[in-house]
Amino acid sequence: AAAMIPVSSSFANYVPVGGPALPPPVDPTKRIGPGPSKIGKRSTFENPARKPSDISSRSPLQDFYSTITPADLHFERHHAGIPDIDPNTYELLIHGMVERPMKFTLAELKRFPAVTRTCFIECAGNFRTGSEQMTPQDILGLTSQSEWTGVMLSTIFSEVGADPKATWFLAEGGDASLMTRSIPAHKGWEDAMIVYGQNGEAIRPAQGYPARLLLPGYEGNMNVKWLRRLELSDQPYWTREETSKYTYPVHNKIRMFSFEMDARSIITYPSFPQKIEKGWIEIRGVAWTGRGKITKVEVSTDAGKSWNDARLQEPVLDKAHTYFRYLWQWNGDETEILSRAIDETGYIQPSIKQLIEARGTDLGGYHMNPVTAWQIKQDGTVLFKPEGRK
Amino acid sequence: AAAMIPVSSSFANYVPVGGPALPPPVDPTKRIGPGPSKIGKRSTFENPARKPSDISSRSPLQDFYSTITPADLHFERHHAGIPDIDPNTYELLIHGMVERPMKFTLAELKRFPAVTRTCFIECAGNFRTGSEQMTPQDILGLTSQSEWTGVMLSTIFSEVGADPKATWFLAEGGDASLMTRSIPAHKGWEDAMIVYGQNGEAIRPAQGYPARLLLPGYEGNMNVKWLRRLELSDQPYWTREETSKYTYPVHNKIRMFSFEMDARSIITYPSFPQKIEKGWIEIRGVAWTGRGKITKVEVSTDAGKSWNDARLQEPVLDKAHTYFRYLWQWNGDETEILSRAIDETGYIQPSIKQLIEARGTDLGGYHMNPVTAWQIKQDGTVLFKPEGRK
Amino acid sequence: SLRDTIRHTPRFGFGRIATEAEIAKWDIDVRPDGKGLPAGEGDAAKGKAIYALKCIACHGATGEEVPGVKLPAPALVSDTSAKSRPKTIGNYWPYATTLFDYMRRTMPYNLPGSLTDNEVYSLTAYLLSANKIIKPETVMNAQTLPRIVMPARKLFVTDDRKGGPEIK
Amino acid sequence: SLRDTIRHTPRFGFGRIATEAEIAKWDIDVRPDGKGLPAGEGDAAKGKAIYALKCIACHGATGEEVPGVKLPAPALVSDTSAKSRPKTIGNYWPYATTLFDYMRRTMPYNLPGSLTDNEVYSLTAYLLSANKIIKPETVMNAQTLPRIVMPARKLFVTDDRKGGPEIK
Ligand code: HEC
Ligand code: HEC
Ligand SMILES: [Ca+2]
Ligand SMILES: [Ca+2]
Ligand SMILES: [Ca+2]
Ligand SMILES: [Ca+2]
Ligand SMILES: [Ca+2]
Ligand SMILES: [Ca+2]
Ligand SMILES: [Co+2]
Ligand SMILES: [Co+2]
Repeated sequence: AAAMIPVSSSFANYVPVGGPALPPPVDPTKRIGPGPSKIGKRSTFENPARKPSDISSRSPLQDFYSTITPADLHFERHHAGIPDIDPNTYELLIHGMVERPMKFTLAELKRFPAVTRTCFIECAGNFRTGSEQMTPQDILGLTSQSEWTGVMLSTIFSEVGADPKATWFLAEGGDASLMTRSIPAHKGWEDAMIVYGQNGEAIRPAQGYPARLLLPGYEGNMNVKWLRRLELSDQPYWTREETSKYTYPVHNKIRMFSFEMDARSIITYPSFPQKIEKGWIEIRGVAWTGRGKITKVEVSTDAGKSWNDARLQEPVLDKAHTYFRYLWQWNGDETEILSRAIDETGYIQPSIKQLIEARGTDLGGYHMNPVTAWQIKQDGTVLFKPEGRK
Repeated sequence: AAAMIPVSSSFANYVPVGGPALPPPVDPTKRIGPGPSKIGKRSTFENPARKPSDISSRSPLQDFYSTITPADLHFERHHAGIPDIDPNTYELLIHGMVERPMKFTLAELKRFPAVTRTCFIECAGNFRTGSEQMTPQDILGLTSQSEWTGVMLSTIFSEVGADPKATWFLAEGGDASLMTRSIPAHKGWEDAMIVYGQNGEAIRPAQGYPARLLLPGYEGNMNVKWLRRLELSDQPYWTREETSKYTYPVHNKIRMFSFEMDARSIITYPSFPQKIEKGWIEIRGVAWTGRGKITKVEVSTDAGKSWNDARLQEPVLDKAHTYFRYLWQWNGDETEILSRAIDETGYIQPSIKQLIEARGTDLGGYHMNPVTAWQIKQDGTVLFKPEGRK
Repeated sequence: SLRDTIRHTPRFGFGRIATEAEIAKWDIDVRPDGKGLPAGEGDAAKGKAIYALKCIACHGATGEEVPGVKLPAPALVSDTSAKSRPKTIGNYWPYATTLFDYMRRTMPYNLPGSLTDNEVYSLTAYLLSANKIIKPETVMNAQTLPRIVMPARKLFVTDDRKGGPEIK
Repeated sequence: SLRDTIRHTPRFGFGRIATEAEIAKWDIDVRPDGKGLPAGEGDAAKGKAIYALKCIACHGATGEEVPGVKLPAPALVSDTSAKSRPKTIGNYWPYATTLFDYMRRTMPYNLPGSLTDNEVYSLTAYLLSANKIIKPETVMNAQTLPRIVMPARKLFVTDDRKGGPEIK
């Protein structure tokens, strides 16, 4: 008789009438898998992870196939941890040199005309060296890229009647560090945004939920997270983060207000601790500049003696991580491979030597963007080549 | 005396020497938050979710601010659940009309020159109607977009010496449905890819881990997941998925081998069950076409009497979800709002009436792309306007 | 362009030649011209018995739609008239080879790949006969199966749209 | 262009005017010209006592670097010579107002925002005095604090790079 089978929520658990009891087959073509769900998961074979310290975590750049950083792997730099902000009580205050000091709820910010743009954020302190056993993540994992959505700051400036004579504005975070930075007003009128969307969804708590400042191309610290206040002013505030921090020695002076991140690149494949084989190798990496578009990435496979153009992954976007690839046939000889980024202003990513010549030997750790070199050993081992400081 | 404090892993738990015992403040500016971690999390205030059935799940399109679908919210359509595939034993077989039938491991596929491209995937059965209480997710949540990375199929065709006389190829999945589709060989030489990367990281199991076929613009079902075999042939195979399924009545005939997804769009804001207020409203939505680029999206706020150009979010990519926005000042009167996509071939997204005229009343559920309309009520309520079938 | 930007395509030398045994193991597809059909045979009587044992639970006693009964699997049997419902093998499948191919790779849903080739021939015979396409006694094998002309064959047309303004 | 693509910018009318009380509550920043400094005052002696109670645990007994001791917080006291290490208030902070502003909003790290304005003035006085910038008895308030000329002020230069080929 026709067995009336209720519609089960998944056929996976269905036991056939009269069928033989078989052990579960390991061949995935012979075993029904779990069905659809509300939220997907990674394969258990894939475990990408950031490397956290007390105050920051580094993105696993060597694990990325392209330039959108999965939101849960975006690098972090917090000054007092991640605040737990209720989006229903969140408000943004904007005051100072404006016609109308105003407060906006999150829902109100979302009602303004929205814009989406993809760009990188990089911590100005994104530089480490010292050991041959360093991965791209160890060396410069404090940069990530997202597709950000929000309102142009210029729209908000217009709404509050920002005084055209204001030359700076202060941005303050709503975390326990109440972190502040002074930002030139022109950046606010140009391409600054208040963003609430990251890679299509709500911005993650670690990246500033429910809203952060986005200053495309400017040092990460200025892209104030958990934004709660903007004050327009006719001078900077010389806050702690722009004096005691994020400044660096240049000969006998201390350089401050370095905003744009200089052009930079790194080969992420092959890199430590990967091993390569003789034959065709596609050298891969990422390049970026805070000053516009990457126009060229050059790769050297002979320790810097000659340079060749890498292919750039299109579309090449403004102030964005740009993936590059370069086909190389390795003959098994020991060598060094390097990449250097060139941006639309004509800037060529410098060697450590050029940086020392320009700034002196006491370089500090901010705004360091030297060319990164990888040593290729005869057995295919790849090692980082730490920069000499002299 | 100087208390020697060990470096703790997080200052969050630090109890000050001699400080008063205070209750934890609720103001996030007064409470240190949790520090950096290996993997980030969503805000507990944000709970986007797919809507799963036994065989598919729909992406929450109304929750997205832009066009990259977070990987864990990508729509699903499985024919025998999600297989658990070990990337270390995975192999792809390519044979048939080739000089050299070959097998490739995942590691070998990754060694070929890689390409990244952003495009949508849409299930050809992505159409639902019938109730005013439907969200964009309910109506057409079977489409999502990712940044895919992999090898051009043409590269693999060249590697195996694919016969130029092969006109079709069969693609077979490695899940328990061993699903197969016939694909014109020209698509393989053009822009087809074998992809292993999704939004920067390894493709998710629900999207075909460790590798799937990507046929930009072609119906979702053909983008075979968990790809294990390709066979080149001089004719199609007329598999079950291209005969019993994914075909549809056109007057007295049954149309098969409809590959490209026709241009389509939907307003995701405002949409049911949102409520709007009088004044400025930015109408937002997404448009796409399987035949190239979206050149224009028109929005009507007077029930289709007049149409105006929406702004398109740049960069507009080939065969990609394209975000559109249109500023509208609502005066509080009842009306209907609609959007229609126009693509580079000159195709204008049709009304249901045009589709019925072209195909007859027995439309079936595949390759349906009628204009979606939303009813705006005087109190600001937004309701779906189900298409009349006659 | 988003295409591969490599100027020349070398042979990279990755991967390895697949052995004939490896190909044979996975090459299970069947084309309408019969290419891919294995040795063996079956008939409707044997198929009916297998159906009762392995298929009834999901597709129902007869494979037909029973009003008011919601089965976990689609109906497999109706008639051959183009206008009738539900759409099944009898009125909506253009090639009989597809039936063999699909069942062998996928059914029974809970134990895919568990049927022998002879079982699949028999089930094919049974379902074609239940759908009034072949006589109950016709034996199905690599020669007879591709010769069946399915009633729905004449209805299938290839999409000839090429983009452009036309709504079709 | 990736910019806002709206042709005209209307006033949208979203948001609301902030009240003076709301602004005052959040407007805690202090500029080098003294704008933002609150009423109140403090001196190094009081500051030393507060420091002992609330700061010692993280910054150490004297705020100085102690060889071999790794404290959870940076050193706050060294000398005023540009060449000396560690870089602290004495040799690396261009404005004294920054010290008041930073401590009021952030310190003590575990209880941010818990200090009174008078406590912050006193701690500012104490740390400036410990760094040999002011005399121990100098009272710090809204008038005296902005007048302090920090030793490092003269070292700070604004980045004048504008892109282009120059490495600078
Ligand atoms: C555990 C449940 C279950 C059992 C047992 C089962 N089936 Fe199915 N069958 C299904 C489901 C579910 C589908 C639809 C699958 C899909 O659309 O991806 C299906 C589809 C089919 C189809 C395709 C129908 C169409 O119109 O496209 C055929 C033919 C079929 N089954 C034959 C069989 C045969 C023969 C057996 C026994 C040997 C069998 N099934 C046993 C669940 C089952
Ligand atoms: C629970 C640990 C802790 C306590 C208690 C604490 N601090 Fe701090 N302090 C820190 C940490 C950690 C930093 C560095 C924060 C950063 O860089 O974001 C810091 C930084 C500072 C700085 C900035 C140093 C520089 O060179 O930039 C000053 C000034 C300071 N603290 C003063 C104080 C004072 C005054 C007190 C007491 C009222 C205090 N701290 C109590 C942990 C503490
Ligand atoms: Ca930073
Ligand atoms: Ca599909
Ligand atoms: Ca090529
Ligand atoms: Ca075959
Ligand atoms: Ca504008
Ligand atoms: Ca102020
Ligand atoms: Co500018
Ligand atoms: Co073509």
